[in-house]
Amino acid sequence: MALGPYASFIVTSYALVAAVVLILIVWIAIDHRRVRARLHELESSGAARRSGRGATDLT
Amino acid sequence: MRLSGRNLRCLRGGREVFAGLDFDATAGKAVAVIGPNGAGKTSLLRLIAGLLAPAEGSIALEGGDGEMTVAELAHYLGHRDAMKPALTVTENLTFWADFLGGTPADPATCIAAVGLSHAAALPAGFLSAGQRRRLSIARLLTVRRPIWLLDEPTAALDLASQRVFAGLMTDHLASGGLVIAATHGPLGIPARELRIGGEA
Amino acid sequence: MRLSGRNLRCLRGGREVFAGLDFDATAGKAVAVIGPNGAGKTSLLRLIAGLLAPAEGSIALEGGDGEMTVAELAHYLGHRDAMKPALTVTENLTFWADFLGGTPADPATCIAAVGLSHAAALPAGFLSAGQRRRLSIARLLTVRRPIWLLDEPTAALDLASQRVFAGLMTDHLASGGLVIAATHGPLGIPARELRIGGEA
Amino acid sequence: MTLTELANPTRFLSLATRILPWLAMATGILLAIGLYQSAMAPDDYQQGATVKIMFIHVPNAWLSMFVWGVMSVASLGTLVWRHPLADVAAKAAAPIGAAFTFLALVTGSLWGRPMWGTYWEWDARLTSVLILFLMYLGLIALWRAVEDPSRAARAAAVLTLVGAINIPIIKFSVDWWNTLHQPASVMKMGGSSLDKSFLIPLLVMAVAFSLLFITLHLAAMRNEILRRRLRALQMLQASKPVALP
Amino acid sequence: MSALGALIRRDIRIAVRVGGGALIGVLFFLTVVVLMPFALGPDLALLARLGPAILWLGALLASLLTLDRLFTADHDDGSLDLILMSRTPLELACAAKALAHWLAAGVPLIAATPVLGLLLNLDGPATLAVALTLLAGTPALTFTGMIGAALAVTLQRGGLLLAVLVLPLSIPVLIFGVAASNAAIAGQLSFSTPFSILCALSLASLVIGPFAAAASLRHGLD
Amino acid sequence: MSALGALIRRDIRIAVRVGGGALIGVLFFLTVVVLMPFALGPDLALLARLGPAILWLGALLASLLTLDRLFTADHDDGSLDLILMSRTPLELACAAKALAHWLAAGVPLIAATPVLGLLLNLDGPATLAVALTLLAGTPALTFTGMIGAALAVTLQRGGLLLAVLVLPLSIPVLIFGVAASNAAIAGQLSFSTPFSILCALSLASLVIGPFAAAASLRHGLD
Ligand code: HEM
Ligand SMILES: Nc1ncnc2c1ncn2[C@@H]1O[C@H](COP(=O)(O)OP(=O)(O)OP(=O)(O)O)[C@@H](O)[C@H]1O
Ligand SMILES: Nc1ncnc2c1ncn2[C@@H]1O[C@H](COP(=O)(O)OP(=O)(O)OP(=O)(O)O)[C@@H](O)[C@H]1O
Ligand SMILES: [Mg+2]
Ligand SMILES: [Mg+2]
Repeated sequence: MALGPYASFIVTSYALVAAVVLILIVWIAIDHRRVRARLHELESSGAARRSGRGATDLT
Repeated sequence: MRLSGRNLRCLRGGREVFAGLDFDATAGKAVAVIGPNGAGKTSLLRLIAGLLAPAEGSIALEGGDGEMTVAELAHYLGHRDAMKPALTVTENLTFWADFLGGTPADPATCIAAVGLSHAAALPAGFLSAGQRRRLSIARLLTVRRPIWLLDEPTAALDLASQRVFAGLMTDHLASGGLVIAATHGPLGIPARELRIGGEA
Repeated sequence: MRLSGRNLRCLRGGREVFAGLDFDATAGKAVAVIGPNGAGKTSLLRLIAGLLAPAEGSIALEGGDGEMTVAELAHYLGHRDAMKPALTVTENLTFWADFLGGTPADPATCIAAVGLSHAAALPAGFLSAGQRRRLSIARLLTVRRPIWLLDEPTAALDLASQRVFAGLMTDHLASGGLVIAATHGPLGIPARELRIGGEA
Repeated sequence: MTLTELANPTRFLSLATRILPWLAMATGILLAIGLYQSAMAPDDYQQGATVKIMFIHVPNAWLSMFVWGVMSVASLGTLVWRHPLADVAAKAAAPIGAAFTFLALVTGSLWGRPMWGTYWEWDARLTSVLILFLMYLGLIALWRAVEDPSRAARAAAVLTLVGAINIPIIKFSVDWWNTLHQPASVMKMGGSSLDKSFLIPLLVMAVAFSLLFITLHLAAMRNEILRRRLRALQMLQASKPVALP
Repeated sequence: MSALGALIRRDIRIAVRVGGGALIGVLFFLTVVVLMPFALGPDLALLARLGPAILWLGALLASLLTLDRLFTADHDDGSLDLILMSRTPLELACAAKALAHWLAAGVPLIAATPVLGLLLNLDGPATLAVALTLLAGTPALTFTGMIGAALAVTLQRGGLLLAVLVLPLSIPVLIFGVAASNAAIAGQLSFSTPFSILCALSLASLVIGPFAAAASLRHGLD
Repeated sequence: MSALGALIRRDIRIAVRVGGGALIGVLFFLTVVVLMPFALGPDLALLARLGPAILWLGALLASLLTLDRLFTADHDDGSLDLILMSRTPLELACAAKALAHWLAAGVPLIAATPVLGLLLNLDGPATLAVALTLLAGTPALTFTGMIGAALAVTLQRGGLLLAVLVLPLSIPVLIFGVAASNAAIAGQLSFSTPFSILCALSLASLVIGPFAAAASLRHGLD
């Protein structure tokens, strides 16, 4: 695959897209971990939800 | 005319203020909403005035003008007086008389009714706390609205003005009006009590 | 400690509010300023607090700290509560404790004293009228100031809070403090009356 | 399962958790295929190898507009039905949409340099996309600045709907004003004018990126629902007034 | 519609009496224009060429300065509650308030352009053209800015956040305002196309602004 | 000094919470800069030449947008009464408030200049120079603007006639700020002369501002 005289532009754009998408994924994953950890914390400190189900139950 | 609410639930800032509240108010009879601070008296009045949406339950009006909502048939007297400090007493009142529409009474007589004639040409910003309250009360007189929603109406009033105001409420009730007032002190007229949130 | 005014004259907006007014207040004894709306109760308190300049006459303090002015020795509780809606109850109170200086009491205990502990982490903008008033009262407790200037302190308070507040005033007087309160209703503690502007 | 059941946050949560792995897998596979095909695509006779940028530029550009569309529908849900799930959907979409818009801008200008000889030109297409980006940032700022989520949701909904006017402007800017930018060649009346060897990879990439968006959006919505539970619990702890002695 | 008339009269009266916003707006406008020659250096031709752009920028930024308390002031003193409860449709009340604001703050800006045109070395017809485009375009600035002012109440926020939300909406107005002015001055380009787009933008915002503001106020109830 | 520290902390906290904080400041600045090419046209050389003026105008606008309620907000909710009565000298309290305002509204803008420099096609050293002039000059904008903010409390009525006198005070700051930046960018002109005048203006306003504001507040008692 020859990219011609503008290889750097092509590679940069693909790399940027990959980077930004990765950042999005990582950010969402970290966010998920953090929120669940804090919910667990609150639950173990005794603030039960009214429905009786765990607040962190996902299914 | 009869205003009633059933099973009202009120949320503010994501927190429940009250739930399962019922009330009835009929023409000619005042309702005094009482309860401790933070019980939800002001919130109830704002629900009735349509300034808050109930999370549950409903408010119904019988015998009103079919076209009009409760808000359009009501005067609301809140903590804040809706008067601009830069305008004179007369200018403020004339504005509300014109804006509220219908057939406004003469602002000068309304001002006289609450004993502010001597201050009619002063900017509203010059008034004392009680005088501002009286000016708000004068607003209730400019345009006839059958429902009066009053939030601690007698706060800051001196004893003479409290008597005058009791007279105004009595007149309003006698002419078929309806009064719902949140209050901590005595209202000055006989009223049915609506208690929110236990003993005060 | 003894605070007295002689021959005070007050002008507001170019108009004379009162003239030739004398008053005396001594430690351990409350003074209730009464009078009709617009008589000048608030104006008198602001004169004492140094927030208005008297057109005539003078105010003298005996037995105070020689260096300090009356304003610096006084707490002023006005109609406006000096709390920022965007900050929480605790943040607001902590600010005033730090800003007013001296050796501030723990904000949490002051909040508890007025029964606002459950709302300590809420923004002050979420409070009801009476709860805001209680928060202002908590400010009086953060830093000790011998002179309390109170403008209709019991407005918007429910009966239980009025009792609690009466207790706080009694404690303050017992510890050698001085209370001057403008009021239309009962203050809840024995007080000497200072009448401005005739019968109400 | 009916739509109303789906709209129940708890139901939604369990459904999302069940389908997320499958979605992620499908996205990965399709992305791999798309990338392979774009690598294999021939050079354009005019643009040379730089045409490869198209395979990422165009999907990102489409998605930048599509996400705003999703937010607009969610905003209607907020304002008309006052449904909390609509708030969640709108809030979760904004950062993802901003990322796609950013990528459309960057890949576009990286393409513009070899093609037009400049990274940036103040023409109608590019400008309206930039405005879109600014509006995404404004919305994110709004969501972050206001703690009360339902209050923020209503304000954001009004703003989103007003901003939706920008979408047709972006879409048709190339037709209304003569600009440097290409007019539509894939999505236009009377069929595509693009050669198959470019069209197929492009469409595969577009589908892959759409799946990517759906995956990320579901995951972000799930986070947001949990965050609201967290807030509700904290609020519960902070309420309950105690009467004075 | 005496209710709307009363609202407009009141708002104008307050603006005139308090001064506040409108005056600061005009002053800011002046400051922007006065600053430009210092920034650009004494190149008169360049100044004249950039004149319309500078005037438009000044007008846009000045309107931002004055708009943010359009509804917040009414909210803080309780007037907004009564306006919401009244029999006047909220959309009309919002439109009336915006109109009053434009009359009190926008018109003075337009009236000031001839003076500023002198400073920027614009000739008579050019100044007139710019004033005309401002007359056609500033309502759009007010009526889109109004959305931000209403959001300020809903969000209980002010300051820069609003500017950030509102500015992107006003960019099209700026583009076509400047384009129309430049066309009028240069003479060769077509004036009527951008000018009619400008008018269209104003008309559209006259409709969208009040609805969006009213929706925001209604849903922001609390 | 803990009283002043508390005041600064409070004001910054409110600014961050209500105004949205540094991020929004940056976003605002970005929007203003992005606005320019729409108005002035896409001529990069011209944009670079106007860059400093644009940045300075943005700074002025940002400070004006938030400054006008510096004291009015405290007056309206009664805080000002307590500040006046407190044991802290009013001049110091005023200075603390202005400092907090500058930290919350001015510093984020300065921090954002490198990003904006890129957009405006400025090179590294030039961007640094502009940031430096902003750092030296924006305190002057805040501390002169403060006088107007204090007058706004005093002159509840009768118009902001005096504010008319205050905004022009910021024009010298703008002029020397832009001149210093231009000198730094062009390289040939002398940078140090306008820059030291700018610093002098800032220092003078640091002294005059708090005294004038405090005097105005004290005499405005009512
Ligand atoms: C920063 C610069 C750019 C931006 C913001 C941008 C934005 C967009 C947008 C929003 C679309 C979708 C439009 C639609 O669906 O109708 C699009 C499509 C497209 N862009 Fe760009 N673009 C940029 C630069 C470029 C450059 C430099 C080229 C190539 C020379 C290019 C080629 C294309 C092509 C071929 C399409 C697909 C058009 C179609 O078939 O519908 N773009 N761009
Ligand atoms: N800011 C002001 N400017 C001009 N005049 C004022 C101002 N504030 C009050 N006044 C006038 O001063 C007089 C006394 O006002 P003051 O607020 O002291 O009365 P008050 O006794 O506290 O009344 P209230 O019982 O209603 O609180 C009133 O007639 C009022 O019109
Ligand atoms: N704007 C608001 N946002 C969130 N919560 C609020 C808001 N206003 C009031 N609340 C909360 O709602 C509850 C009820 O307030 P409301 O003002 O109705 O009380 P109230 O009965 O009128 O009290 P008071 O006697 O003190 O006037 C309070 O606990 C208060 O904290
Ligand atoms: Mg209440
Ligand atoms: Mg008083």
